[in-house]
Amino acid sequence: MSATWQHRLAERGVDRRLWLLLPATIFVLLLFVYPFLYGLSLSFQPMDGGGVLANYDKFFSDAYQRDTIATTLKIALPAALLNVLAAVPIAFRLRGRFRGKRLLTTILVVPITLGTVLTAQGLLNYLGPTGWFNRVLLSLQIVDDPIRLTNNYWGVFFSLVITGFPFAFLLVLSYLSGIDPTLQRAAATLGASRAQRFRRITLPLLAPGLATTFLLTFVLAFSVFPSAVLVGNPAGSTRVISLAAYQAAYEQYDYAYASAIAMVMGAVELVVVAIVLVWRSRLYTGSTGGKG
Amino acid sequence: ACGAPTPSKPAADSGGDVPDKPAKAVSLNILDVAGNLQLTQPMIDDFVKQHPDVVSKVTYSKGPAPELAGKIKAQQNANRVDIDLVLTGTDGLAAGQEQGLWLDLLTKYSDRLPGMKDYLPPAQKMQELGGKEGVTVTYYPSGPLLEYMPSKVPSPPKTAQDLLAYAKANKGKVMYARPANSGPGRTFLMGLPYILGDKDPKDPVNGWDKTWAYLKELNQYVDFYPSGTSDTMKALANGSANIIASTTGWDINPRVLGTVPKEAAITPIQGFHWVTDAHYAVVPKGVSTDKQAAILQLLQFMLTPEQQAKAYDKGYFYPGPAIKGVELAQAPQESKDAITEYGRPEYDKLIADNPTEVPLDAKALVAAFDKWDREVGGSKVKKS
Amino acid sequence: MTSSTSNFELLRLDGVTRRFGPADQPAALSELDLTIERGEFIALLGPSGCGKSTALNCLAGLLPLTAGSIWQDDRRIDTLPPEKRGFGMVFQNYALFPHLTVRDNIAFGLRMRNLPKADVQRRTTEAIDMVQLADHASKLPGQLSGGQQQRVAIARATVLEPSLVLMDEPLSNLDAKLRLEMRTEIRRLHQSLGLTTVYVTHDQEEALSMADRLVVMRQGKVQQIGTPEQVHTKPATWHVADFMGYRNLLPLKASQLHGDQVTVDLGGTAIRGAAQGAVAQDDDVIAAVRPEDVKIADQGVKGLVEVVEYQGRERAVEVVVDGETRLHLRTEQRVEPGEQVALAVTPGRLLVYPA
Amino acid sequence: MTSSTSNFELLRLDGVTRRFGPADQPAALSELDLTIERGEFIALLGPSGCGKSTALNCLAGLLPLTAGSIWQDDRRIDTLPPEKRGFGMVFQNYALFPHLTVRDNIAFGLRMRNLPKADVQRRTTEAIDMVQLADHASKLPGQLSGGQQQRVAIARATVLEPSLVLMDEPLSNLDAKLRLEMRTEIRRLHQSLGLTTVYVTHDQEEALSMADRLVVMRQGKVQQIGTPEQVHTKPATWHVADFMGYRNLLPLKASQLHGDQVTVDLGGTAIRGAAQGAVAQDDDVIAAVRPEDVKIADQGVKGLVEVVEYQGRERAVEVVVDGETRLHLRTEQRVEPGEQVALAVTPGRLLVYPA
Amino acid sequence: MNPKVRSVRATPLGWVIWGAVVFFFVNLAGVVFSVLVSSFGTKWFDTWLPSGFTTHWYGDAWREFTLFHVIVVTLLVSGLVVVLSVLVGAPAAYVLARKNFPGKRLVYLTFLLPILMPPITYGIPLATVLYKFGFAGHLSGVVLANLVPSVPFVILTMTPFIEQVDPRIEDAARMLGAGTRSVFLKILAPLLVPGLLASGILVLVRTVGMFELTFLTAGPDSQTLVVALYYSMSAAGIRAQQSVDAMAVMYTAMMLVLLVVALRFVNPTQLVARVKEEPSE
Ligand SMILES: Nc1ncnc2c1ncn2[C@@H]1O[C@H](COP(=O)(O)OP(=O)(O)OP(=O)(O)O)[C@@H](O)[C@H]1O
Ligand SMILES: Nc1ncnc2c1ncn2[C@@H]1O[C@H](COP(=O)(O)OP(=O)(O)OP(=O)(O)O)[C@@H](O)[C@H]1O
Ligand SMILES: NCCCCNCCCN
Ligand SMILES: [Mg+2]
Ligand SMILES: [Mg+2]
Repeated sequence: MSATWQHRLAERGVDRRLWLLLPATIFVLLLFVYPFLYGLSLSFQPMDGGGVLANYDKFFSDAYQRDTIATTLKIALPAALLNVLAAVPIAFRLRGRFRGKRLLTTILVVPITLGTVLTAQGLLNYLGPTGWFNRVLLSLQIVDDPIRLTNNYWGVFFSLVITGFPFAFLLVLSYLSGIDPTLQRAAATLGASRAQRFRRITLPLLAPGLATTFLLTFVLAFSVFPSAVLVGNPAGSTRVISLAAYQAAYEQYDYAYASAIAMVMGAVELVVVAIVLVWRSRLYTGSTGGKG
Repeated sequence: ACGAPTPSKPAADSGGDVPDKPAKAVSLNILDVAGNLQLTQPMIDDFVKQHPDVVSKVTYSKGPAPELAGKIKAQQNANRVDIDLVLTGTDGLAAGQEQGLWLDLLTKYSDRLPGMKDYLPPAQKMQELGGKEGVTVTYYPSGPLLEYMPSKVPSPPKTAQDLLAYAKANKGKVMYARPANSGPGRTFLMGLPYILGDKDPKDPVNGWDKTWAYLKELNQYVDFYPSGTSDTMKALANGSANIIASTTGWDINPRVLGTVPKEAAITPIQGFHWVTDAHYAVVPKGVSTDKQAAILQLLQFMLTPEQQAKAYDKGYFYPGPAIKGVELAQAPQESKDAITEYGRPEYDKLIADNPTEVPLDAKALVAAFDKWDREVGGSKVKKS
Repeated sequence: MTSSTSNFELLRLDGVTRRFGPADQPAALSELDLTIERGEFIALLGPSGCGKSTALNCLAGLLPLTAGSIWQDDRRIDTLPPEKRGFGMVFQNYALFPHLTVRDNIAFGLRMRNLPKADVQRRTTEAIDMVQLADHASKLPGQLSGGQQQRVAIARATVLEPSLVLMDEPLSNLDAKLRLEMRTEIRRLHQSLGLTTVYVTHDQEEALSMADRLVVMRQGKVQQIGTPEQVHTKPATWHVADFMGYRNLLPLKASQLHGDQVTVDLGGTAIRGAAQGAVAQDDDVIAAVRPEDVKIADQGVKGLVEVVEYQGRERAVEVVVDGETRLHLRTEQRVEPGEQVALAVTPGRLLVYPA
Repeated sequence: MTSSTSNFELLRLDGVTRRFGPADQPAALSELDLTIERGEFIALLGPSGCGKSTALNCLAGLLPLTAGSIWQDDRRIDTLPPEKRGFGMVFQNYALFPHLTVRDNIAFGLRMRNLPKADVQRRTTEAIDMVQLADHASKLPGQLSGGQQQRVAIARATVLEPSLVLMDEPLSNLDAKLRLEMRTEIRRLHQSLGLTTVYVTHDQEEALSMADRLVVMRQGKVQQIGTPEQVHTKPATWHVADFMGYRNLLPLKASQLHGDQVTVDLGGTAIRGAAQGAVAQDDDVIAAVRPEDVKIADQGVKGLVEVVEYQGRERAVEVVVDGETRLHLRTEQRVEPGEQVALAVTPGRLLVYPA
Repeated sequence: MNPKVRSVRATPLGWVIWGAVVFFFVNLAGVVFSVLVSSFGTKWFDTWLPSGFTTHWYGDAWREFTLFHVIVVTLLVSGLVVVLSVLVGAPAAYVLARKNFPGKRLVYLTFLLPILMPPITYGIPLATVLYKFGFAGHLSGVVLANLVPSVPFVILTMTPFIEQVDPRIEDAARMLGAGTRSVFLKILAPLLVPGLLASGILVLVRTVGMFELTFLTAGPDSQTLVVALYYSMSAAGIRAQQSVDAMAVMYTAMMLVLLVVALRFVNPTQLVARVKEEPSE
């Protein structure tokens, strides 16, 4: 009878707690899925006529547009990786208790408040040819001519690191706090060195959090737009895919084409995300003892 | 007509006859996407003060131009237009026109705007670009001009070839911003066909052979193209650039503001035509007839000489007024002081002596940007 | 690396102290002096919260000392990090790695020592068999029962054959039969590998049967260190007696003394006991005797049976003497609550402590 | 809310089954049928991993059943969520709230019931005193010793006086003395509040002394349900006997039968035992006897002492008979390894099971 | 409580890491200060410092954009978005963390998409929907639009945090009579403080910085600071560099205040397991 059913379902995970999904699901369905499907269908209705896939065809057959994918990945992947990889050892060192920990943490998180514009302006001012950085190098006679660090790849990269690192750090630090330190101690008594403890115990337990952190920083970096324009070289080496979409939408007013580019963008991200999620799903996810 | 998200259907209540005067004082939401309020807000405030029976209150908001069309579109699709008047440059105007966002005010009601008869001739030409929807409120001849530091460039280039030679001799010291993001950048782009004597200055794809060849050559001596005019101004100021593209407004106003040293000088390029620019007022479809009535009154008010004199500002859109016979003397004191100090007497002569041309229409301009992006700006990728 | 640092002849704890709170509060572990010889099996014993786990953690290097020092022969080791000490530890709460299977948990330490794969495999399998978890070897800790988890913890620590093994209540979640088996197994490992073991337990019987020496603690302080027999038959204080199963602790008065024999009066009957410590006539004393040493007899101390609890073969009986003193005893006789009985104490089994 | 749903006369488990793996593997808990009367004290007993915790979790509503049903009088409750059943539970791993102090942990359930502040305060304090944690009331669980944590778990569950209390090895980390005290305390609560208790333990003595009925399990299946006396003296199978402390399980041959008396041959000596189940002449049987029921006598089965373990007053002795059969016994006599002894079995205490 | 409060350990790797951190921060300070100095400078050409100092860029921007109002709106919008996205997102994250159910992947993908897709794709139709139902043009519309990427963001960041909490603790609470609501409020919330804080702060940052969706759905009274900032930066026309700098500084200052307030209430490193913190490392 029905109770048996209930047990069957409960064993598969279907029980009343699923209702908790409802608000978020309704919300996303109402406010995202419809507009999104609209955008999707729009991408199949090319402004200048042509087949359903004309916009996609246009994008992929045009090297100038197609190359934006590689350009973007070349900026976003290293930046996201660096942010996460740098956040991990630093956060790891900030566990436990020591004097000034709170201050240090706060300082590390504060750059999150900078915002794209201040970062861009600051990079242009500071790293620009007559900025303090080059001035110092020049006066120390390390270089003879100012080095170009803005309006190129590096400008965008730095901007992504400045805005992305604190983000990654905050998440990683918090995820780290959920891992029971007793496990570290157990590993120590089994002869694991610091490095081994980190690699064998902390890292696997942190992996789900790292995956999420990487995804979010990657997505942020992948859709880099203002900084690509402001501190990059938007006509050239930092012509990222969101810029292509932006130009289609707001310079050529071809929303259909812009939608198509944005869909491509989402698809590329989805591929990266899928890879990361597959990796993640193969690792342990579950209680790490820290909060129980 | 495939805009986003759907071709707009005219909103319900804006189609009927517009009364002379609103039934009761209306409040207006004005959106500025061109930096035009810097020039016109004092005029509008004045109008509200003088005609409380027509406009009870004005709310200003500001935004970047590109996203404008989308916003209006969304409102119109939902039948809830809450922007009553948009102040825009040619870009926003054209985007809206293409999407059918704006009300055709002039076909029926041009008689309520007698001030439009007094437009300066080039302003009149700009008005024609505005079609039946946009009303020119401010005008300036713009450029192209070259701005340089006399201390660094004792003998500035006089011709396009001089400029090329200078750039070649001083790598990275000549700069203009990406045209799609920069007024002076696009003025420089649109001005070159006249200077170089191209076949069809209105056809960037097929008629600009000399221009593209010139730009590609110049490109060899350019390090990068900043994403905005401000960056070129900054480069000029701090010495990382010696010569940059400019316009009248971009020459005077930044020196007033202190972003560029006062000593900076300008030079025209031999044989140049002014590629003019203007700001327009447009009304989105869906605005009530009462509000339209008020807006018509407001616009007419703005086109009177006393009000137009305010457009001198601090050289922001130099000279600024769109109608004839508006003298600097009529402008507010601040304005006069700034222009006396930072203005350039030679402008009067340059304006009088050189022909004026309207800018490219939106479609051609987009094509020009695209070509520039691909062939000039984009070619940098392979080089470095 | 680890094995080299950890061979020793003597391990000496010198005034080892650990506080968690401010200095004016009692320390969790206070001035523990203890010398452990190589190959010894030491049990730490004492009531819950007395500092056993703290002592173990200090020894393992998991808790820094507040004061004192630890020496391995002539090397001071209390500043070494745990992984450099090369001791093995079974944690009270197991501390299993939640992301590793039973097998990988157990193999962890071996892998850390970079042993050849085949060795790791073999020794891990042996350890799994020892703790009878062959059927569960590829489960994650979260899929194990409590006792199974505990066994993984034991296997994980002992598979390394460390020269010193620290075990914190390693058998608390096992049933009697398995516990007996594991006891034997642990003793066997201890002896055959020549390990030194420090073993925390709350179970006197376990401690008595396994250890060479017992350390009885109370409120962070050592009460007595001695062989099982010493601690069992001659508890140093009535607290130790209490803890060692002298369930009858009777506040009485010493009436007569002969040498170290004291006579106390219980319910009108004089009983003889052995004085433990300085007892003078008419002193308040505490007389301690185990329930097993109180018998129902034909005559003796009179009392009223109040509670009878069945405990397998025997019955635990509570008898009230004099309307206030409660005596616990065990008997195989059938008695009923409300019955009147006479009690006798096995001679020589009553210990008398100064109060 | 809760109290209304949870008063009952009978609680009936009907074929309660829980699997963790695929259907072809043995279930963690298999077809448990059990009827619990209001006010009863039931102990679940069995080796590690036999399904005790699983049974408790099913009863509590924390694990959905794979099959079967649970009835409270005539109401089916196995689909009710745990918080609606109104049962109390002491978890094997304590599951204390790490962010709440001892006091707040204990007060949690009372607060959930929206009792007046003063009541919460009073009852919490009482419970803290009961588990002797007054000194630690404002510590966080992470600052407690293992045994202290366990006591918090007990107090937290019992302070609510729920009509059914489920306890999963609640005393496993306590020392003998405290364990005895807590036992008494739990029984007292059980009786004075008229609770119904289901108690999981690995400790036979605990089960025997506390429970009204025992449920002995093995590999997910019930082996025997009965009163302590029944289970203790008449284990239903040799597995139960094994588990109940019949440490000597001797694979022998039945030589003679008289009614339910069987004679078996041990080391050349014929011994009588009581047949448990169908035993025929010449059958392979398993003879079970406790170490306590094997005595060193003047004559009887001859054997060689092999191991002697000191266990307080008594010694646990292992004797080898016939060069292969091992007999465990307990004695107060001093014997030494290598000594030759004769053994006798207390009459009536040898049970003979079909093999 | 721990008598031996250690200091940051200095292993060779540690030195490298801290060295890199210090280098990063020195340069970051350069970046920030160059903007700060510029925003107070009258003119700043090819020199170490501006030729004079003034505060008028701030005053001008303050008046021109009626920044007081704009900041109030910004605070209101971001506060509401943070609270609502946590309220809606955390329960969903809970389900995703704790349960396996048919269709979980699809649900997960649905929550992932709003983060992956640039607002260009859905911004305009979303704004249309919000205008249709009368939300857009008001604060409520801005809040709703910003919730679209924020709710999934909370879900994604919170899921691993919830996975870390031992489910038996929840079981214990349920056995003590706590319903789902109490389990959330009394048990999970306190244990998830670091997670809630982290995702709350990040949602805040993203919301305050979200230009497109805000611009598309805001009315004249519901513009946020970032709209003014982007306008000042990229509107056609001339604006002094310093005035953009001043706006950027104000933007950052506001965020900083929000961050400091947030951190005052909750310490990000405050661990529930704090008493278990490694004493010796
Ligand atoms: N989540 C799970 N997944 C797979 N197997 C499980 C899971 N939980 C328990 N088991 C298995 O089910 C069996 C019964 O476990 P249970 O926890 O009920 O044992 P128990 O009788 O309480 O043992 P103990 O006395 O050791 O606590 C064990 O073999 C265990 O490994
Ligand atoms: N981190 C801590 N902060 C404060 N007090 C603590 C901390 N850890 C332990 N204590 C206290 O120190 C005392 C000794 O604890 P310890 O864990 O050594 O006891 P134990 O002898 O192992 O007890 P059990 O048999 O119950 O496990 C206890 O009273 C405990 O409350
Ligand atoms: N995330 C993208 C922000 C877009 C900002 N647009 C500014 C308009 C530039 N004209
Ligand atoms: Mg302990
Ligand atoms: Mg269990």
